[in-house]
Amino acid sequence: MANDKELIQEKPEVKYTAKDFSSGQDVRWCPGCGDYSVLAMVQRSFPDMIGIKKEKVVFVSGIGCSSRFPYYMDTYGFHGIHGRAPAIATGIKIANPDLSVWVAAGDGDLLSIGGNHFIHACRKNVDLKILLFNNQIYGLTKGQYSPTSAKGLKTKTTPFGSVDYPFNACSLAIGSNATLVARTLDSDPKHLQQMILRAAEHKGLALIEIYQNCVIYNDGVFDLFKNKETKDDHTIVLEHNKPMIFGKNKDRGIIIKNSKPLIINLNRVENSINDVWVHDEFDPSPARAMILAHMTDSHDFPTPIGVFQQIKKETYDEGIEAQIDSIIKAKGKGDIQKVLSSGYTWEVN
Amino acid sequence: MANDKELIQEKPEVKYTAKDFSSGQDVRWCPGCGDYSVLAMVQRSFPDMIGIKKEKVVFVSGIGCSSRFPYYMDTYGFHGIHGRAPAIATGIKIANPDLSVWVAAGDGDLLSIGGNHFIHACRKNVDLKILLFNNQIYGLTKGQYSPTSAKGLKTKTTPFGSVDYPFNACSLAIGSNATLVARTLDSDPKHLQQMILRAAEHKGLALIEIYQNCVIYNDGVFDLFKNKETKDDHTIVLEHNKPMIFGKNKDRGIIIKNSKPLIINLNRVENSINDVWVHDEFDPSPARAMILAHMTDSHDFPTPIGVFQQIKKETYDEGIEAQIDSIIKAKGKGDIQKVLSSGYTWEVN
Amino acid sequence: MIKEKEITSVEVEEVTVRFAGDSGDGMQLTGSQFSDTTAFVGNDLNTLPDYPAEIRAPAGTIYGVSGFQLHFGSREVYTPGDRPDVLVVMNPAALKKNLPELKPGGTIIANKDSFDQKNLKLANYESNPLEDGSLKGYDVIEVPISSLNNEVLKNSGLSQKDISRCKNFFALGLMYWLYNRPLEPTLNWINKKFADKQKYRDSNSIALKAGYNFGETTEVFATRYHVAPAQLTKGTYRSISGNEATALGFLAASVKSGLPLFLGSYPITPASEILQYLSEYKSFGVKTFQAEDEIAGITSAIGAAFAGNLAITNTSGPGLSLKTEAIGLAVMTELPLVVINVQRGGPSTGLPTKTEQADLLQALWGRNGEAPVVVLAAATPSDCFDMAIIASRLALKYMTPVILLTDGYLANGSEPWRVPKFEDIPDIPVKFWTKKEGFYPYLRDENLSRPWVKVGTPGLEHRIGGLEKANIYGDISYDPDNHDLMIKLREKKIKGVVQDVPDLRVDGDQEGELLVIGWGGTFGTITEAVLHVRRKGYKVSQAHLRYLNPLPKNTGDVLKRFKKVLVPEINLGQLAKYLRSEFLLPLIQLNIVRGLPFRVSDVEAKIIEILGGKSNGK
Amino acid sequence: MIKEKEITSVEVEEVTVRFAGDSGDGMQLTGSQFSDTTAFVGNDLNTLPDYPAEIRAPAGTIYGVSGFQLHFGSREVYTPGDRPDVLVVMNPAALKKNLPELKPGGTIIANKDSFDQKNLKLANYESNPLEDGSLKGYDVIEVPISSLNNEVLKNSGLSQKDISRCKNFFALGLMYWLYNRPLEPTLNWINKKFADKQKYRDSNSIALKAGYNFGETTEVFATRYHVAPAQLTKGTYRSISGNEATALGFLAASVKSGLPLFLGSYPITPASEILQYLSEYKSFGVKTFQAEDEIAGITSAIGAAFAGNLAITNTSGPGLSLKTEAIGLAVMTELPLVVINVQRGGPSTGLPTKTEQADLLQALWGRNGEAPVVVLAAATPSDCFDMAIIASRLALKYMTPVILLTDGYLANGSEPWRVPKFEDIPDIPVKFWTKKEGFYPYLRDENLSRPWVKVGTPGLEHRIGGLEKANIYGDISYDPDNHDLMIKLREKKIKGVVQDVPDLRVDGDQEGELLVIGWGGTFGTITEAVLHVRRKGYKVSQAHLRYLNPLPKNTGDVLKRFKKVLVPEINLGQLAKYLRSEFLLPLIQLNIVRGLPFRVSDVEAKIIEILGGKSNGK
Ligand SMILES: Cc1ncc(C[n+]2csc(CCOP(=O)(O)OP(=O)(O)O)c2C)c(N)n1
Ligand SMILES: Cc1ncc(C[n+]2csc(CCOP(=O)(O)OP(=O)(O)O)c2C)c(N)n1
Ligand code: SF4
Ligand code: SF4
Ligand SMILES: [Mg+2]
Ligand SMILES: [Mg+2]
Repeated sequence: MANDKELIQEKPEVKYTAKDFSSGQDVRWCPGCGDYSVLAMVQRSFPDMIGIKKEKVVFVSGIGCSSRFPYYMDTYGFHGIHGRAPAIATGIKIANPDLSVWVAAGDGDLLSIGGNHFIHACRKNVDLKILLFNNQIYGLTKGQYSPTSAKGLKTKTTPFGSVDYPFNACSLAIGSNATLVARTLDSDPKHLQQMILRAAEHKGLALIEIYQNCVIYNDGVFDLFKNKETKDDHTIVLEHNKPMIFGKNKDRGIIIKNSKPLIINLNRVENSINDVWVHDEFDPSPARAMILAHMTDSHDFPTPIGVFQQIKKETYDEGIEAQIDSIIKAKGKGDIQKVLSSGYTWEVN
Repeated sequence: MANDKELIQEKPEVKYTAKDFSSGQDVRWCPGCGDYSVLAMVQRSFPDMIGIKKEKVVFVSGIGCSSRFPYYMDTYGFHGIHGRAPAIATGIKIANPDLSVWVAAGDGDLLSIGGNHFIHACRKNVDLKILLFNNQIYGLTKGQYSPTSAKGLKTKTTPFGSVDYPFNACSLAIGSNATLVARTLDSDPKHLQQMILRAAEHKGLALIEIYQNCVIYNDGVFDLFKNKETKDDHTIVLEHNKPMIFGKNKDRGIIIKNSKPLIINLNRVENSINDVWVHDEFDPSPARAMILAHMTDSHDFPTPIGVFQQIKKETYDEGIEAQIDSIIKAKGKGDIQKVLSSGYTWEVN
Repeated sequence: MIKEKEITSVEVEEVTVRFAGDSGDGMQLTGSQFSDTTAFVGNDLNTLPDYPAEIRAPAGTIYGVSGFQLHFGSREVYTPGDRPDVLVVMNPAALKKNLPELKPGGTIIANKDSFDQKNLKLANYESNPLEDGSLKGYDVIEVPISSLNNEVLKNSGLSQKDISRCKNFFALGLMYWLYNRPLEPTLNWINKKFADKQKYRDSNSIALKAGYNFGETTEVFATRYHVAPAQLTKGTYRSISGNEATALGFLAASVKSGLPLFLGSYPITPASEILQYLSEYKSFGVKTFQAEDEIAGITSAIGAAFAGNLAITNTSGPGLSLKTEAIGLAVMTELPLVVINVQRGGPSTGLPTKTEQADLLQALWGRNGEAPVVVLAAATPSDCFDMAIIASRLALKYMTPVILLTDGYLANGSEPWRVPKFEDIPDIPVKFWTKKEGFYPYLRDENLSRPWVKVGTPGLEHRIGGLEKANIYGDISYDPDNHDLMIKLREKKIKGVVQDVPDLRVDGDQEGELLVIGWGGTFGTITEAVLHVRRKGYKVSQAHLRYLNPLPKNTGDVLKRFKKVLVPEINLGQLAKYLRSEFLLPLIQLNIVRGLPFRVSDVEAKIIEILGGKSNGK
Repeated sequence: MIKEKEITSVEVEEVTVRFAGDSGDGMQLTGSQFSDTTAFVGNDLNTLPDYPAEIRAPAGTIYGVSGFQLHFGSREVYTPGDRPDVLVVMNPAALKKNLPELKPGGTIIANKDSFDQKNLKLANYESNPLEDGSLKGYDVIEVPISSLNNEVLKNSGLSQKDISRCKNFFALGLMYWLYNRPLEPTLNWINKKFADKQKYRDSNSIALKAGYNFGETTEVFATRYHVAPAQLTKGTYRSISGNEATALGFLAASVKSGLPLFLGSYPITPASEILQYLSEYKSFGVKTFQAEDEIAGITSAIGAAFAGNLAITNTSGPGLSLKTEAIGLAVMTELPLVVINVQRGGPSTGLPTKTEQADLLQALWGRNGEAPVVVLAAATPSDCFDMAIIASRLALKYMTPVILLTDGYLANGSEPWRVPKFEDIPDIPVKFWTKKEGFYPYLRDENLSRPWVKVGTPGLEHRIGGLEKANIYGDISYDPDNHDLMIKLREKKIKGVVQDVPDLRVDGDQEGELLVIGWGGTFGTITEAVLHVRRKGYKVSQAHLRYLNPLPKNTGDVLKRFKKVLVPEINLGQLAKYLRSEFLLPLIQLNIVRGLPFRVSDVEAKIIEILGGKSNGK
């Protein structure tokens, strides 16, 4: 519905509040759903994004619980069809590169039916900010397994346990050359907000994988990473230029040997913090990001939270604009009459 | 068309020749097309595959020049619709796990429209052998750029040069958890045949990326890797347990520093062959394979040819069969009348 | 304070009851228990759940309301009923949402306790409707269900939350009393369900009995209803929904044909349950493949068909759209394939949880090129079982894709089903081609079907695909005359399926003033409407199409025998368009597209309007 | 040995010529040069290339044959001609492939040199047809084109391979002599093309002139043909194919509307050229997005439409199937979008390089739910330009998807086009909604169109999507009555487009015995057939539909004015089905589905058959 708040005038410096980004529509997720926290953090983050005017913001989604997201944001919004959000968003961005284009997508939406659009948007480095609501389940359709569901998970369509190996969303994004890959948790608002801001600042495709709890159909899958007692041992917070240590007492560290990660105990005398792998968000090699991504393959390793990798390169939309500009610069603007009359012509008198 | 050769009797030891695998149909690729060599090598390789009976072999394809492949093989064949070969093949394999299921696909077919089916087949480790005919162009539709075309390439749809970054097929497969990833060249029949046999022997998803020359629309893109004068400096042949050296005089080697590859000159006294990275095809970490895959990002590094990575794990079709078997073992075969009458029933007299 | 009370017992022929409450109130369970017991006492019945569109909306809100309607009677019942006679509401939101549907003068049984400040506000009530007189004209029975339930369970040892969860059984018990139903079936169910949870077992039983006793003892209820058993064919019955019937039908077809069943699917409301049901039947060797999308769902099924399985794929509207291209491939490769489309509200994502009949033209003609397929439509929930078997049989016999249309109403609605004896279902003969001599992939038999070879058969290696095929030989052919021939052969093959299509049956007079013809899930409504108007003295005949392509060969004849033909459809007139183009007859349409089954009364009114409002006699 | 020879000059009204040779023989160039020169001398004409299905089949094989047919005359020419009068063949394969199409008694000009052992074998000839008498009944002119060409160029300094490449110019020169055409246009073209390659410039010119002189001097040719200029409207002309016209039409619409053009596309034969042409126009700010598949092609276009561009997507049959679901989304979101479908042979992959008209019903009804769209069809190659502009105008005015149908024949066929003055094309007014007051996303104007807001407009932030929309406000709505209302509003909006649809024009008598009605790319054939039978003394009228949904409002009236109506279609009767259901009229069908344009003679024969074989007088 049209918003009925005051028209925000075109001023260079608009100071927004989180409320300015709320459409006021009743939010219809289940009580306790992790989506609420993402919504709150997104609404809270926009005022902190320098130079972004809300009329320039578009949220695009597919279908799913999480895909209702655009309706709750008082920005432009497009609730598309299942899986196609990255393609719709790409069209919007190319058509109007001035816009800040965000995609809100579930794991089914983005990685099952929408997988191809996702990897192509990554490859092209379209300037889209993708929030992946990964609850490892199909929520809206009531609990079928998704491509990120753990092997063995019993769901409505896998009553005897799934035999599928799951996707590793970050690994897929890295394999597809995404330029910003990060992971965060619905339950950690501060970190979530940081990641949202990182996506906003990034020029290029940003994938923010959000571990999101579905209280109804997959409750607690991320508890290990969330519960006070276990989270320090099972997550590792990535910080640029900081050694990769984790554990309740920050006494374990990651080292790399033969391109493989190992955990060392820093309490042991033979181990020193100086041996520990230092995280470099801007490392252009995909090897580091890939190692981080695959640390989730087994619970022996802590799950990395934070920015895996950020790379700077021209975005797709910039490339398109630059090409058009250079052609117009070289040849001038097109003359329609000339084009109509081009090729071999003859006169009939 | 049905073949009209002699019925091959069910004997345990059939000795085939390459000709047994030729359907005899006129091959309709352009003279000089790289597809011919792939066809010849595939036909020549099958007789070497121990225990494979030709009636158990199925070739599945989508649409494209390369997708005509199944018509030329005297095996079962399915020429599908554009991009869907991996999905069709998955259905065949699940329905009849005894079959040896091969996919012949172009870069457009497999990575553009078919990208999603491809990455999901990789993820699930469906036991498919995928031959990717990568000519970095759309051949059949007469020369539009493809998702693997180099940035800047001028084609029918990019008259001013493409602004897309290309996919790195091996990187995408690794990011999607494919269990065998390899690359070869249409122009190197021996190596090509080795890779085909590796795919045949592998239980699980095998991606063989074949650099294939399209003489009409993208002639010579791989010349650097094929020409006598340049190939030794621009390719590196991966061999298990062998140090990664290359160059006309085998005097350059790859070392890894901070998970990044570097080239060293082995003629220099400070460098030793002992420092050189030793290839391990069976390294389970995706980091190594990823480093290899991305060596093609710049011509500073040689392009790896050979098996990047091979991992053993249960295939999807095995998982499905095992689950069914275990359920039948535990509960017995289903009783249809019992199922029909299940739930709350009542009698009307 | 127990005392004797005077109770009037009223005999009624049919009743429609709706249970409504918060998603968490267990209304679906209450409804299905009431249904089972109602079936047990021998009534005919028909039920329809009404799930909220949201998974779990906040408690107490209107969009969190869950409902379950059932219609039962001593004569045949074909629909879940239009407007309920009785509305049981567990909270204000349930009243707010459902009141507009209640029959004028109907009965409201309200859980009085829940009409507190908080819940009234959540339901957007300004004042308490139980008190402000706004329910005048209804028979309002206020029962403090929550507190009575709390009271009887206070010593149960359950937490307050768990106690509260029993209150639906209290309400159910009360309704059992009101409609003279025994408690045993539900007590048995409780005992089984909570076999190892004594506390729950006892508490639910206590609540159920307490509700019953409350009816027995309180002054509030002076009337009790009796609905006599219906005349039903002898046999073992169960209740079945359309989705379960569909799943069972294909399972049965698999066993009958001796072919392994392969389902390539992608979840989508309201079709997902078919995948869910079939994934339970692994002990039959059923393979359910939850694919990455609908296209992979159907193309994997095409692969499985090529490999020799009984291959099916199921979906709903948007998914059918995505399968369009691949259905064409199945047409060209002439492989047996069943596509089940559970129609829902469109266009686009539309109304995913609602019903509609607007995919007929798409099923018939929505493909590039001339791509004829067999199109069938189930008429009732249990008919889905039969149609699934018929669809499999035709697909296998004619080597063709078959589209089977059901809809959201059939999918979720339930009716009693006389469980068939498996041996009574006719076999589905399947002959794979095995001999090398004379084999060509596009040879045709007397039905114009091509041979089906199981991949793996030695000596029959061959190739098929989506390019035009040379007649008989099956090579790729660009020959113009061959194309014309093949286009016409494919059309002819599907037209020839008519030999397996039973003639269209007319219920009522075989000719006359008015025929009402429908297709698919509106069967129940139309049937009931026709019965009603007949009772009112009108003469009207009825016919119903389950075979849409090809149509029964007598369809035109049937239509021509009537002065007027009414075509009610939950779309803008798709069958009407089709019949007009086939038979050049003027047709009267009734098109109400509300995402809901027709109301019997709407169809009735239309019939009466057409007949000029006066009885045309019997 | 030059000597005076006697030449008869014959005046003819129209001629059909086909050039055929190996893919490498340059037949397309030869054909288009002949066309340009023919246009230059003032004939009317129409052309059609016939590419081999393979990219580059082995030289000398039948499937490597490339052809180019042109039909020109001193009166109006509407088709590329049925069977050629003259067949120029550069090798045996070209003869083998094309002979069946040659008119009985037609002329064959054969490059005698190429009829050697090797080439005969490649063409599957057992013996040399030039020698074995099998060409009896044809007028066979054997010319040693290769050796004559080699001879004149032996001192050219070119390699033998390059010399050989000039031989098509020799053949062209000969044909210029035969049909009395000047060499200048082609000489100019050669000069320009090879401006900095003198050797090639000279050699090609020499070969051209040598061919001409050979005609002049050799005994073989005793007759020369003269085709007088046609009466054509004054103006500047160019030759244009349907695909180029389509591209230019949208470019023009973009400039006229002031909206940037966005094309979301995925290559597919025979539609890729539209993407290729438009990708050349970056200097107009045109954005062509080659997407990963057809679904991304259309959904990106929907995104671009939301963002305020003139958004289009193009494809052919299988791609239209894939776009089905997304077209529904455009219907629900009511965004302006043009979907161009260049129809090709189906079903499935079918005959990709061939033409057909079998996607009409899919365009009309091939979507889940009630999803009405505007459907248009271009009648001739140059009409694609006009229809592209009309499609854009209607999409923008009515905020709706429009499907524009062309076909493989229109796409590749060419005809002379009087280049329009850009200022003569009417403007395409576009009003974005900008004011905050009174804005609701699903408000409707007098055309039932909703407001279009450019994303980025301050204060108008709003959300749209594929779920059912509340009337006016545009919120998600599950309300049953709202759904019924919206379904009917969307239908009504598209019906209302009829106000922009010109009445159906009847050529010939306005009522009478027989009307021939067609749609789309068969216009030329039907027109020529009608002209032919009229010349034979039959009375027949013609009408042609370019607007398929909605149909012109007088369509029914027109049809009813004729005793008989013939509907020729390159499908199994899709328009006929549609017209029947709309107007309940019996129609006579002519359906030949050979992947080729109708033969004029087939339509003629059918008309004559219907009219009882005897002239019904003028
Ligand atoms: C074409 C199509 N296929 C299937 C569906 C049904 N569908 C809607 S949402 C969904 C998946 C939801 O899962 P996810 O994307 O993970 O989102 P969540 O609800 O978990 O947030 C599916 C299968 C649909 N709407 N459209
Ligand atoms: C649904 C659909 N979209 C598009 C096409 C057109 N098409 C056929 S093959 C092809 C791509 C060919 O490229 P590639 O897969 O790389 O194979 P190659 O010809 O290069 O071997 C395209 C776009 C089609 N046949 N079907
Ligand atoms: S079903 Fe799960 S994901 Fe969906 S709203 Fe409820 S809790 Fe959230
Ligand atoms: S177009 Fe290219 S890929 Fe296709 S057959 Fe010819 S050479 Fe091979
Ligand atoms: Mg999810
Ligand atoms: Mg290619």
